[in-house]
Amino acid sequence: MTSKPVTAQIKHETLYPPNKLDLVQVENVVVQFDGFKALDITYFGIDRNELRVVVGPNGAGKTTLCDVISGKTRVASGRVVFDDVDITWRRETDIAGLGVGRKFQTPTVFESLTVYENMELALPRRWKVWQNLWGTESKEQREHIHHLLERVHLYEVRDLPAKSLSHGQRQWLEISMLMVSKPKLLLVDEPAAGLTDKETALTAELLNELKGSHTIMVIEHDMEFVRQLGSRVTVLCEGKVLADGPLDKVQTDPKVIEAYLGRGKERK
Amino acid sequence: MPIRPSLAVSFRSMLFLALFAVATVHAAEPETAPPTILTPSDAALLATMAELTDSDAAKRKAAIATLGQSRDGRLVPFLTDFSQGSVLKVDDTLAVGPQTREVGDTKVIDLLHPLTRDPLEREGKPWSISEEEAKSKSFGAARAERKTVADAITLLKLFDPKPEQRLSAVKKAGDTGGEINVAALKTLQESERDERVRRAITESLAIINLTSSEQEIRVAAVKQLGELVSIRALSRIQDLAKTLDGQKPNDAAMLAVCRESIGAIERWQTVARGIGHVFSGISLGSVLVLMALGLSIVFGLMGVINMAHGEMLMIGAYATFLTQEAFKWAVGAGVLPPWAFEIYFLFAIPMAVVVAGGVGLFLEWAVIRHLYGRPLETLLATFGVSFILIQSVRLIFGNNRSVNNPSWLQGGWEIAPDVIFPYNRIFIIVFCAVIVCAMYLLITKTRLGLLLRATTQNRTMAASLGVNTRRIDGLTFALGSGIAGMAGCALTLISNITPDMGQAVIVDSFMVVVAGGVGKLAGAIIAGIGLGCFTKTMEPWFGAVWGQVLMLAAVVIFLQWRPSGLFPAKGRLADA
Amino acid sequence: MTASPGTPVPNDIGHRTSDIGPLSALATTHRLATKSSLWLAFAFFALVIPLSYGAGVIDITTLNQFGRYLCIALVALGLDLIWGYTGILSLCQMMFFTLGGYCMGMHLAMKGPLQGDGIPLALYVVSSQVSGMTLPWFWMPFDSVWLSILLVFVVPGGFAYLYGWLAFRSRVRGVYFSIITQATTVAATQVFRLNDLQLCGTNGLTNFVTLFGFPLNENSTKVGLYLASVAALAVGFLACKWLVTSRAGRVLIAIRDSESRLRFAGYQPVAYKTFAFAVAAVLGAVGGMLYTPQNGIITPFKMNPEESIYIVAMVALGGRGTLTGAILGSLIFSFSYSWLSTKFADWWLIILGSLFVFVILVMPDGLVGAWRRLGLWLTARSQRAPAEPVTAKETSP
Amino acid sequence: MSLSTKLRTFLRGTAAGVLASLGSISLMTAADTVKIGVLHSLSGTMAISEISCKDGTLLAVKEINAKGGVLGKMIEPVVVDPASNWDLFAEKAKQLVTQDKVAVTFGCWTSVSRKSVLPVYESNNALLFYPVQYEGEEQSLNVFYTAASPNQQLVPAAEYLMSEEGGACKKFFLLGTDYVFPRTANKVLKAFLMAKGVKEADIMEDYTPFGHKDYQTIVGNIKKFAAGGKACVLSTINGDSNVPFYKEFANQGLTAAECPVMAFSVAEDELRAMDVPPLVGHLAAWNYFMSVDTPANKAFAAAFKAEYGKDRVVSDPIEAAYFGVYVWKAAVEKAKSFEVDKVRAAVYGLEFDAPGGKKKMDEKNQHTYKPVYIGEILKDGQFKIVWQSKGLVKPDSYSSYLWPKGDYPKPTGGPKK
Repeated sequence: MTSKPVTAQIKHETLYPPNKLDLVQVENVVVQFDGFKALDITYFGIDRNELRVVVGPNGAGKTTLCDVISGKTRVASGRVVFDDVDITWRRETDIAGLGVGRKFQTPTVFESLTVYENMELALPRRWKVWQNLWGTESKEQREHIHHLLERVHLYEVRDLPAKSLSHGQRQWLEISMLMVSKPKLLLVDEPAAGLTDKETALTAELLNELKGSHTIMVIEHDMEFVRQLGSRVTVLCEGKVLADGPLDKVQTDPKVIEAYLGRGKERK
Repeated sequence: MPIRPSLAVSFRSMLFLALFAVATVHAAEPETAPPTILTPSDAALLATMAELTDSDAAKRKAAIATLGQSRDGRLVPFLTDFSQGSVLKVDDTLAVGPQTREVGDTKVIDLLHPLTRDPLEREGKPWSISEEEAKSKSFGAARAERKTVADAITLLKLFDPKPEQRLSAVKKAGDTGGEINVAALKTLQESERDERVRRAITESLAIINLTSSEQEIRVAAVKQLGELVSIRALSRIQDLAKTLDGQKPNDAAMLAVCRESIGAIERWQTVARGIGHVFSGISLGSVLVLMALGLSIVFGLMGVINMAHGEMLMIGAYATFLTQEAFKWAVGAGVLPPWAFEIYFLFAIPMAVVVAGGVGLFLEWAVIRHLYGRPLETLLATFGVSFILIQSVRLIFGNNRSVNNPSWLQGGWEIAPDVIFPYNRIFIIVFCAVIVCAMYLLITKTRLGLLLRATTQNRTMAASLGVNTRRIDGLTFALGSGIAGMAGCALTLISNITPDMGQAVIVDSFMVVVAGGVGKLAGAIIAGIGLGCFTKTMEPWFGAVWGQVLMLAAVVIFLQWRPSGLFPAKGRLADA
Repeated sequence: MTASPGTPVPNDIGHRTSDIGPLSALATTHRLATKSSLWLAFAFFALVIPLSYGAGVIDITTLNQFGRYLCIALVALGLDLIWGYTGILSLCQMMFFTLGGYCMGMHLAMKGPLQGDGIPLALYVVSSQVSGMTLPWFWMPFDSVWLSILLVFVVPGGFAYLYGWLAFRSRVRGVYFSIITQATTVAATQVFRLNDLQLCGTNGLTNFVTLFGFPLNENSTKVGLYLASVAALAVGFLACKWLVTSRAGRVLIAIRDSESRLRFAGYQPVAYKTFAFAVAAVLGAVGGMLYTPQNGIITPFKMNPEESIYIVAMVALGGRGTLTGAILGSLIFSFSYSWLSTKFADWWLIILGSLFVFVILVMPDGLVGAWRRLGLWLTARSQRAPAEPVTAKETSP
Repeated sequence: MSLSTKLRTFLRGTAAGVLASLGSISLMTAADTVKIGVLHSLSGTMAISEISCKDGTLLAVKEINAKGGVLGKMIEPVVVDPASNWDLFAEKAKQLVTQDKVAVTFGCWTSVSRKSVLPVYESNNALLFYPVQYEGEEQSLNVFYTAASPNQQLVPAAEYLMSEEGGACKKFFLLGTDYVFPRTANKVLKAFLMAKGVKEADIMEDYTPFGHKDYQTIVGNIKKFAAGGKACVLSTINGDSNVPFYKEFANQGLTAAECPVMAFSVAEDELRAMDVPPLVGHLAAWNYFMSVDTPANKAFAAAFKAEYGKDRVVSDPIEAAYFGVYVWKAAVEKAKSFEVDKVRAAVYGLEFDAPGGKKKMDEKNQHTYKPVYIGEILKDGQFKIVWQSKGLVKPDSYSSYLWPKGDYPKPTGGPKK
């Protein structure tokens, strides 16, 4: 995986200029796994209250980008800024504390806890041990949780342990947990994976509701779903930003077509 | 079928191991057969020997001295027997009886000629007497005479054909002093060719000269000892310096010479001890590595914490014991020649592997395979298994069992003045190295190794490619247990065997696995040797307990820096 | 049993009661027993045992034995908190127990017979010094009983806090943590066995005479200590119950389920784990504190690694993740340990080992789990339709 | 072969055990038997030593029962396993005393175990016979100590090494396992040696933890210490650790001739488990050796072998465990009662024949008058007696070297007030 010619990088830059006002700024970030460059980004940023979709073929570095922002993976070089704070070397807990919420690619919920308890744990700003020994959530919070659960059809099963949920229900539960925690930035990794069309539509609806009032980064490669979200798209390929813009424009970009189809050609 | 090629490899490595060990025996056994024909002078010797039974102490003493002067090496075993009180006098015939044989329910002793050590005959048949009778007919040196006998033996050994014997005799002669020894040492000095012995002679003579009445000789001796960095002489020179210091008009020149020599010797002593500590560390580390290898592979592959791993070591040790008993019986019954007992250990190694591996295989089948993916529970279940194994062995074998080291593993090799590496520890280090190499080859070069690595890295994928992962698990567990069995076999060289011997090493082995990183050969080796050396270097300063505490603290601190050990698992495996 | 689940049963009330009545009654009994078990158990230990001692049914030895086993149950309770709930298997709980026991034991020894310059007999006997020995400084605070009790909390709790923080901070997890804690307890045993430490070496602390001025060999004191143990266990149980039902308790369970996920939700698992570890240590230490005067001796051998593993076996036997299970398991284990080693002196280790393997293989959720499953089965059998709870799948759109 | 014998004995023993336990439930009635407790660890770390003691006790019981028992009653031993766990010792002792109501208990090995059960025996005024040499500094009216006190083992051994016959040693390396017996033993030895004019610089003390297996460093130190000659080691190393110690000692080139090791915890039974050649020529001090040449002793050894297998041997603690039962029997018959206070009174001053010769219980201090032997290890794992005391040595419960003023504490325990 050698790097592309320098000219290509300059092109990207002009295509996608750094913006100091962006909520998230990923600058000159390189991530390496055993010498393999999983991520090599000159600049990537998301504006406040923007819904951004990141697409790309398998192994393009989408999840790695998510990992870098949420602090799961350490960069080899470069800088990550969130809300004007340099979070490059912060721990994941601190980053979450600053307001970065995340949904994982494979839905990860707390299996032995009930649906309601899962939501309860996601309530924001009560992370210290001593804060959790006493008291319960407020009435508004409870109602908010109930409302969200109803919205995703989980209200009926709120007292069942999460391990009895189906895949789609877990996806929703995790998205709901993300929503109840009121983060400044939502990192949503493949929310539609493994869902039926009907379920996918509901997920898109949920995200669209948040659009405009929240900063959201969605990773997806289901193009139909991306279309439903109808927002700006960044294409990653082999760890680099390949294209950026509205879906229609991106889809017709020859580089993108090359990346999606060309790789197939190479293999043959 | 993945098993065939791998078995072939392990057999090959076994063969290699056996060859290596045979070579060691060969090197350590240059003994020549004693002459069997009696010469006229032997008759005189026998007459003197007979005087040892005299009731007159003075006469006995004279006889001992005469024998000592005889320079006849055959007298060494005889005098040793005499010193230990196991010379027999049956019907006015002197004899020795080193071997006890079981005939039915009684023990009998075959009588041997005291000088030639050939079997004695009576009425055309080998002459033997019961053990009871032997006890009443035996005699030996009074404890007060022991010293005289020891001196005589020293004197005899000075002219022994084996340089090792001469070397120790030369040292003893130097410690004892006396005109006879000086004369003998000087005679030997002229003919001696072995460099180490020559050095020891010079050293011994110088030590004797320290007590000389002439000033010049003393000064020269001190100087010489300083040049020789003689640790043996250190306390003597220190004493000398102390007395000199105490005298009012002290001999400043002499004192300076003494101090210089003391300084030189002490510097060497520090170096020698340093080497000693590193050696001890490596030998301790070797046992840890052997234990950790099996643990680490099993954990890496199956995520199983085998608390009964120590018991596999114990089973290996008991297998060694059983092999020894079998050889003892076979030699006693005349099925095997007596020298065969010396090599029982070589047969014990495969025995240990097979028995411990077999138990491991059974354990895997009966318990472990039901618990995959639940490491903490395997820990508990195998702990229960270790109870069962310990108590079963205790009920079957009783508590106390001993393994006799083969004679070629006794004693030590003096690689530099006063730096002795005991043979048993050298053997363990080499043994460990051989097994590590064999393991490396097994894992990297054989099909079993390939399957093993594949299953470790991605079980589901391996299974979907048609690898019988269950079988790989079983084989790996057996392999790990077999290595522990070998460790047990090696441990019998250092220590005795008890049902709970495994408990003593298991915790340290776990530490090695933790520090080295799970499932990593190199990690286990480096961590094992490293922890061994660390403990052994700390021990002289802080004592054994604090040494161990420091080791633990070091590991905990190390984990702060590298939470998954020296060689952590990488990539997706690491997320858990 | 005619009505097997799945087969349609006519909606005939008479038929139902006549056929399923006994089962239904059993199910009800089961439910009642489950509900009232805590009260019954408390009444048994707090009233029945002392009263039957008063009536002469059991002797003071048995009462004392119960008292000591209740102290061990406290340790099991602590382990359940960190293992059952938080998923951290600690193999050094008995070390904290022994530390607590030593704090109390040192006080008791100071109040026992003294030799020379105010040196407790237990220490004097094992000391290497022939004469001119003075009391080591660290013995001084233990002259006061209140200070000693305070130290029971502070020393083990503080040590556990520091230790846990160091270990969890560097993300030493799972099996690694278990191994490290086991090595720690081995090292601690070795250190406490050292004579030079002036903690009485292998002999441990003995020659106890009075506590709070009450003579320890008197039966009334023993009853008092027994009641104190019951109270301590009850308080410990309630405290644990409160902890695990609070939000913090749910965080602990969340740590067990997926620690890394929790981190992305903004929680510091290190803080929670350290907290739980320290609480467990303090519970153990309190157990040790009450155990020592009832036992009359405390030695470093209580820190032996297998002692801590016994505690793990107790929790596994009772059912991890349930507080009642921990207590039940520890009592059953303690009694069978004592009984087996008398009845089958040669074979008991084999029986015990087999029990370990059996529990792990056959009853992964322990006795309480088995009891619960029995309840579910009874309910399912006794109701018309199989009483499967409303499952998630049914409600999904 | 010895192993098959062992297996056979094992099976026979198991069968007998099962039968016995069945029998004890159904057949035995309390009227014609008297229960005694046997309190030795049968599992755990101390099992190695203690099982043999249990065997010694049970042999005596069997012999006594074969001859008609005590006061017409058969002895019914209650064997329990405290599993090398000191708490369990106390618990089992309580059980023996209060539930089984045994007339007397034989048991314990380590000082810790004895100290754990002491409160039980004292508060219930029960009797314990303790068969192992120990550090002294204790005198409970509820315990009879049938093995050596320090002055019956340590001091004669040191005297012997200082004598011309013993090698006229000038430098002493006191090496022990780190627990109370070696500590106190070395305290006594040090006081004794210094009283005899040995310089402090010529005495070295070192301790290793329980179960220590790696003696490379310590043997290195001994070698340095002994380099000048006339040195010896006084070893109170316990149990398992002896094997690696002696092996290392021999392998690093030290011999019994230049630096003898005088052991206080190595007896025939321990030698059975050792690779003996490295030990030959070293010494041990005890109050009994299997090689004591009397018909009574031969008969004892033969009976023991007949009972437990021909590869078994007897040693000092086994003898003490064995004759303890006879002492109790003699006292019971003298007192014509099983009552503890009467039996205790009868024990004082009792003279009796033990396998190792005539012995006597002290009139006051609960200990036993014993002869002292010094033996040299032979290659068959037996001892050759190289020195023996003239007559019996009076036991000290408290060492006169540690209590020069003689102001010992009063004995503890005794009859209930």
